[in-house]
Amino acid sequence: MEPVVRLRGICKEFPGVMAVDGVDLDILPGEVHVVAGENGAGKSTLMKLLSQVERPTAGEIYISGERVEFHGPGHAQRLGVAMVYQEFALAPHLSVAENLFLGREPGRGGFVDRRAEKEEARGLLERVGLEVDPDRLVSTLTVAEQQRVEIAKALAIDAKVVIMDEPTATLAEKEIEELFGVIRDLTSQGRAVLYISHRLDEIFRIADRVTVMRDGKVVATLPVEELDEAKLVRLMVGREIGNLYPRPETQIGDVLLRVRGLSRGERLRDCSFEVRAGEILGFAGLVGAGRTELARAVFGADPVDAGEIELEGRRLRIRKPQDAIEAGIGYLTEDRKGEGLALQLGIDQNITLASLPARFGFIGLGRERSIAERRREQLNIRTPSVRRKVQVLSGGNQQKVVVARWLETRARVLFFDEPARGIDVGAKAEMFALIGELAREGRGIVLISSYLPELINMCDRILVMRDGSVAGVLEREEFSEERIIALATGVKETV
Amino acid sequence: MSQTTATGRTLGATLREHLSDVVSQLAAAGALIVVFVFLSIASPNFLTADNLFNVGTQTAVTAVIAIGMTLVIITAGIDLSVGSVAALSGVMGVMMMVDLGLPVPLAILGGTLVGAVCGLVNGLLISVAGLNPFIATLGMLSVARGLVYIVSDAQAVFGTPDSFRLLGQGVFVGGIPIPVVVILVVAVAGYVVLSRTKLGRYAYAIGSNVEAARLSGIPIRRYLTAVYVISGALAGFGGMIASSRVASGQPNFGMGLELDVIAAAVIGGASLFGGQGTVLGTLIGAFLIALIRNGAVLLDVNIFYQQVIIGVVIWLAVMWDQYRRRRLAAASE
Amino acid sequence: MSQTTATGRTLGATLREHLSDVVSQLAAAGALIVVFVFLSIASPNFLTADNLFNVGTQTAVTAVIAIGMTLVIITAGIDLSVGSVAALSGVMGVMMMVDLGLPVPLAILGGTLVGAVCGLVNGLLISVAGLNPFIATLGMLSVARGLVYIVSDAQAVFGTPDSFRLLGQGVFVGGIPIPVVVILVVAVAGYVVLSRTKLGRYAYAIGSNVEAARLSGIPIRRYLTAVYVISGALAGFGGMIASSRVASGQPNFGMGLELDVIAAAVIGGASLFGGQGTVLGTLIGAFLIALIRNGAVLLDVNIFYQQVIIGVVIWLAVMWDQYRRRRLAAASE
Amino acid sequence: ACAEVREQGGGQQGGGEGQQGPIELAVVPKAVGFDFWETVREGAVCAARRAEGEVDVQWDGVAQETDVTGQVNLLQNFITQGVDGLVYAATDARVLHDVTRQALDQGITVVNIDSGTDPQPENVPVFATDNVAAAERATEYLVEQLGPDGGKVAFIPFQPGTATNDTRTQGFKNVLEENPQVELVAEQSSESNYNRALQVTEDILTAHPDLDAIYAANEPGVLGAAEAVRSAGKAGEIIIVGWDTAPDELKAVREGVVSALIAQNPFRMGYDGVNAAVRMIRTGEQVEGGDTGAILVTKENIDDPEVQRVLKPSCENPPVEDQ
Ligand SMILES: Nc1ncnc2c1ncn2[C@@H]1O[C@H](COP(=O)(O)OP(=O)(O)OP(=O)(O)O)[C@@H](O)[C@H]1O
Ligand SMILES: Nc1ncnc2c1ncn2[C@@H]1O[C@H](COP(=O)(O)OP(=O)(O)OP(=O)(O)O)[C@@H](O)[C@H]1O
Ligand SMILES: [Mg+2]
Ligand SMILES: [Mg+2]
Repeated sequence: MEPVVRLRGICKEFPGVMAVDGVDLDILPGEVHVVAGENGAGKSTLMKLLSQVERPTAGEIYISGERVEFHGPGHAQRLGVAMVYQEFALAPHLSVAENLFLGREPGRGGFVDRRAEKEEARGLLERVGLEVDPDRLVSTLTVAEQQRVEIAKALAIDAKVVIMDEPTATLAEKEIEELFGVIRDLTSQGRAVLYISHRLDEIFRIADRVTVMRDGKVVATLPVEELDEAKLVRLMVGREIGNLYPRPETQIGDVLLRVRGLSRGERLRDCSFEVRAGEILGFAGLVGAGRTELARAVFGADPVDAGEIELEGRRLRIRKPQDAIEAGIGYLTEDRKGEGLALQLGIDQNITLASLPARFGFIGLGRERSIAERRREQLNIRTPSVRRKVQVLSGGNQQKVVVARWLETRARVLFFDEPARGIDVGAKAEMFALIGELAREGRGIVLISSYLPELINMCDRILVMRDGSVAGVLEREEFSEERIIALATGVKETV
Repeated sequence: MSQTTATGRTLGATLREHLSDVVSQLAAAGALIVVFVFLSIASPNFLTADNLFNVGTQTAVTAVIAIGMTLVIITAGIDLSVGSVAALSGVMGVMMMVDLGLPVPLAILGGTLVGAVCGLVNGLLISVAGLNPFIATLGMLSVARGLVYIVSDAQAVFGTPDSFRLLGQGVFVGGIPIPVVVILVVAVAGYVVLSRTKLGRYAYAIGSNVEAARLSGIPIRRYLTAVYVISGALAGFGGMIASSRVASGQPNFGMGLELDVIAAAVIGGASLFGGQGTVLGTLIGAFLIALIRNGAVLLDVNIFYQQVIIGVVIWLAVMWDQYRRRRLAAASE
Repeated sequence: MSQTTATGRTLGATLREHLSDVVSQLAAAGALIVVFVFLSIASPNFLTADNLFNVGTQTAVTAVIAIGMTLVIITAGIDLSVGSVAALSGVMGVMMMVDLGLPVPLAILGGTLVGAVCGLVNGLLISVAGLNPFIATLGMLSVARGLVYIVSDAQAVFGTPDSFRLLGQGVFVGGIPIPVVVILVVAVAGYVVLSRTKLGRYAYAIGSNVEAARLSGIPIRRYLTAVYVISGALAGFGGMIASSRVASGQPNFGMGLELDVIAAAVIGGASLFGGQGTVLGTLIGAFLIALIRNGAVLLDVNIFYQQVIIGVVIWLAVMWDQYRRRRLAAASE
Repeated sequence: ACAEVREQGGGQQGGGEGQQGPIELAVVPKAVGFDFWETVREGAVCAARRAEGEVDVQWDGVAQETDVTGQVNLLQNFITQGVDGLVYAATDARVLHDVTRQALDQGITVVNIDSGTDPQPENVPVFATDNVAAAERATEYLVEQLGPDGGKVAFIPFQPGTATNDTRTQGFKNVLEENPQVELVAEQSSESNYNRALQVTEDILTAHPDLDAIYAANEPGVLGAAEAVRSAGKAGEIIIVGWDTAPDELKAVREGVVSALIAQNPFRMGYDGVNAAVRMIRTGEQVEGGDTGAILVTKENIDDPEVQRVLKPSCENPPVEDQ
């Protein structure tokens, strides 16, 4: 079979980094080709080379057997390469419909046929199962909704190959199933799907072939049948990884954080919960259930209408994040680029942002440096120097920088909102080990995740949200995916 | 709103979101009405046809240029050169009539083209050479002013044919001043461009998220250049209106005009961070500024206090806008 | 560079990355050197101690204010009011000496405080009322200019004690003009603030990602206000230097100064999108502008051509910066 | 249709009938915020106070002399407001002619001060200094001081393109043309800004260490030149001749830093302008305009009572012709 995409000796060098190093790759029509690898392995960069966002330093790209020259992303689209980006490429001030057809508006003579646009948009949104008005501004959508707009946008192109860079990072099980439906739909039409993910189970559910990358090079390309989890992980990280979810045996102590009756308009309704010392409490729920909202409300990031918050028995008055941080509460945002990182600042500066070592307004630069070095060691942040700008790190390494920031605050209670988003298996294991470690130190941890295995393996209790309110709390012995989904959807268990 | 269907809710939400675009205009319009009513009461001469025509005529230059500026601001850019470019175009356009003997309409077009060329230089500096819009147009502010002095030897150019006066001083059928008609025509054109054309759409997209626009395959450079050409052309056209008002080319025209023009756009809800702005809002902003200046004279407010008042009104108009937007956001929860 | 160890390469890379911060400064410095060498050849009187001290003295006002502006620009803000605020502070400071009989150092402090108060108003409008910095300070540009006319009745204020001349015209031990010493002191202070203090760090953080800064518990409002207070105070101090230079308070001082000041910062590598900017770069930018103006007079360039030249030089300096940055990126591929 | 409305509006006050009630006058300088115009205002207010019956003076102007359009707008607003008389200084002779016409069509009395229009309507008197003649006189003085060998002179204009600047330049250059021994070596604008004038003069002194004289076209230019010459230690060596009479300029004359200043009589412009307007409105008679005069102030004559009367005008002892 003639490959739709053929890459030969493709290289891309960034200052000091050989991001992609002599890659050969064939993509066949109708296959789901997964690209796996650690953070910074070069997956996203490789995809950007194919979609002509980046210009290769060397190598040749063939699409349908024809050698293609670099002419920018518009050219790639015309050749039939569609891409769903890891970091969103949406214009927040434009509506959903406008975003879907950005650059390819229906109409003629420079005019846009808005009616046709809206009509076609409806169809696309239906295909990805997104029930939003095409006239809504993208800025008012949740991260997950935006993700699906991204996917719909890729579908709008009559593509030979659709690239998806971690499309499920913000999706919950139900949406993932829908997405897989879309993917199967595409492949059945003979289109190829290039798929990047850090979630191993997904890889085995969807892949036809898997290419593993490490340090910019292709380690292997294998049919999925020849792989198992252990082998895949070994190929990716070059070593064995023991337990993915190393949950420590911890001593659960007194109640640290007690939240009662927190309400915020229609988004949060009378939410109460408590977190104990040494405990990992999970927040489960469908996308848009209000988990993020609840964490942000406790943290003081959004104003609330009513509710009480107590930390170690003391009543807190939290009006802004600063109050929460001073009281000993930390919150790791789900949108690291938009809300987490100051991209132009150094790694060290980002790490100390919430806990600047300073006296009389002057920063202890030496101390800052050693703090950053220590965290780099501890979290294995891959960078030649902590003074590099965060901008140039891979997604996973960026995430570790944010984690490091909150570790530095010595918070008593930490909210992790989708902490594993975009993190590779190795790093994920390290990070969950770290979360466990934090719990063992006697902190209270809230783990928000859309990925149930993470919650089930890591948590002591799981709080399930539905429609802005607490649908129920499950103890460890009650844990099961079915039960959580039942609570989250409000459907009675069928078992 | 207790019992609404799911569709009802999303529809309502959508409406509200789009209202938030309208809110700035409402805020500015509110300020406009307040000032209007106040002046009607405070000055017996305010509500006369003559005076209102005066205000309309006086607004024309600012409004026309501000519509171009709105387009620029939507792309997260800025055009500081409009005042100088208007002067250069005005003077060169008049010279085309006087020295080259071009017919009036052709000379008006010529002046407008001079503006467009300045805009083209701005656009190329920004999109090809990659200069920050602030810097590129700041340079043009200086260059165009120098050029107008050089071509005119810093002397006003007189001797325009009488028919040239029509543009800035003429009256249309129905007694409406031609400058007011010009405002309307340019505004409608601006509205159509912003809401129905690719150019407008891409302007919003570029201003909203330039990376997204690039990844969507929009030829950023081309459209960005076009935006500055339009702004330059409208500045040039505004310069011709100003020249017609005084039946001469004035090399000193338009100093500080850029601030009025930008203020008009921003009072009308355009965001300097890009992605936001409407023609209607800008128009209202331009009229608000003109009205304040007119009222200050009618009420014999000392010019020094006028400056203070204009500053404070700009603050209040935009503050009110912010407040309304915030309340709206809160209400929609 | 063919045979380097991995560590060597990564170290080099890091260095190169940090160089890219320095590159703007180098570009501006390069332009500075080009202009410098050119003038040394073209004008026999350029390379004299007297003239260089003159240039230094003439730069003082722009440089001092530009350092405050750099801080503001780093937070992704802008302060358009510096020219008016400098005039208001200069006039009020002089009035404190002349009318209230305050001792000179106190009056200088007083003028600086007037600037700080204007900055406070800016800061509160921006951080509490949530106004866009462009609008808030545009309003202040108008308000402060109106106020200076009101307090001075638009008359220059004369009659300062002789000792007041020291600040702008005095000479330090070693024959260095006091304004040059002032530049150095303010620059060092600015450098320390930007690189070693919370204020500086938070300014970069706010400019780089304000939401991340807020969620990291940084009291945005307080620091943002402080930044504008500093900018206002430095504008006020700059106004006092200007007043001392002419031994009087001039209500017309500083019109258009904001553009020079912003140009200095941006030529020096500050990004109007925030998160980037250094004191050294800004200083170089300020000197570059002063040098061009100085050279134009030395060579008796027609005033009209001067405007064109200044515009073009601003373009070239920033373009060269862009080019260098790009080459740097390319070289490291 | 529009023109009809205007004529009706003006009809009430037309004809030769004098108006006896309170009079409302708008007095509009080229710009507010300069010593000169403030003195014009004092003269105008003084005349209004001394006039018979009630005369109300509205004083308003644009912020910069270059803002021609701004002044047109301002005057049009006054016309719509229906003032009885308009006393103003035209920022641009040709442009403002139209506005004058418009006012006259509405039956508003118009008087020009400082600068008239082109053409000047017969029924609009002008009270102004003859700028060209005064500049010529001052330059002749400068040439005389330089002696027969002549020397190098620098020129500090303030705002190219404005009538005042250009007439003062014209007079200066007229005399230079007749005296080739005097060489013009530098021409740099002060932009009407003291600090800028100072910088520019400093730089000119650097470029021309052998400079002999400076001619400055307005107050900031004179002050800047004086200050630069003073701090270069060349006070008295370099002849400075210029315009206007701000206190520090006069001080510099006494110190010998500045050789001569052209003193106009702005008080009288305001005074005569308002007087003429009032008379024309009250009696319906035509009034002739006139030269308000200019004197060359030097160290020698600065304390003469006649000179002092112009320099320190007061309503008690106004520097005007006998009424
Ligand atoms: N624009 C850039 N400038 C400099 N270096 C870059 C740039 N983009 C990527 N890199 C570097 O290239 C390498 C590959 O990055 P890439 O984003 O392709 O990794 P990835 O495999 O997608 O990782 P992740 O799973 O974390 O998304 C990393 O070391 C990264 O730091
Ligand atoms: N800015 C916004 N404008 C309008 N609606 C919003 C906004 N942010 C959140 N919502 C709505 O509030 C609800 C809760 O969203 P939230 O982000 O808290 O959900 P979540 O459970 O954290 O889901 P996710 O998996 O996306 O993090 C959703 O219905 C969402 O549509
Ligand atoms: Mg990636
Ligand atoms: Mg969430």
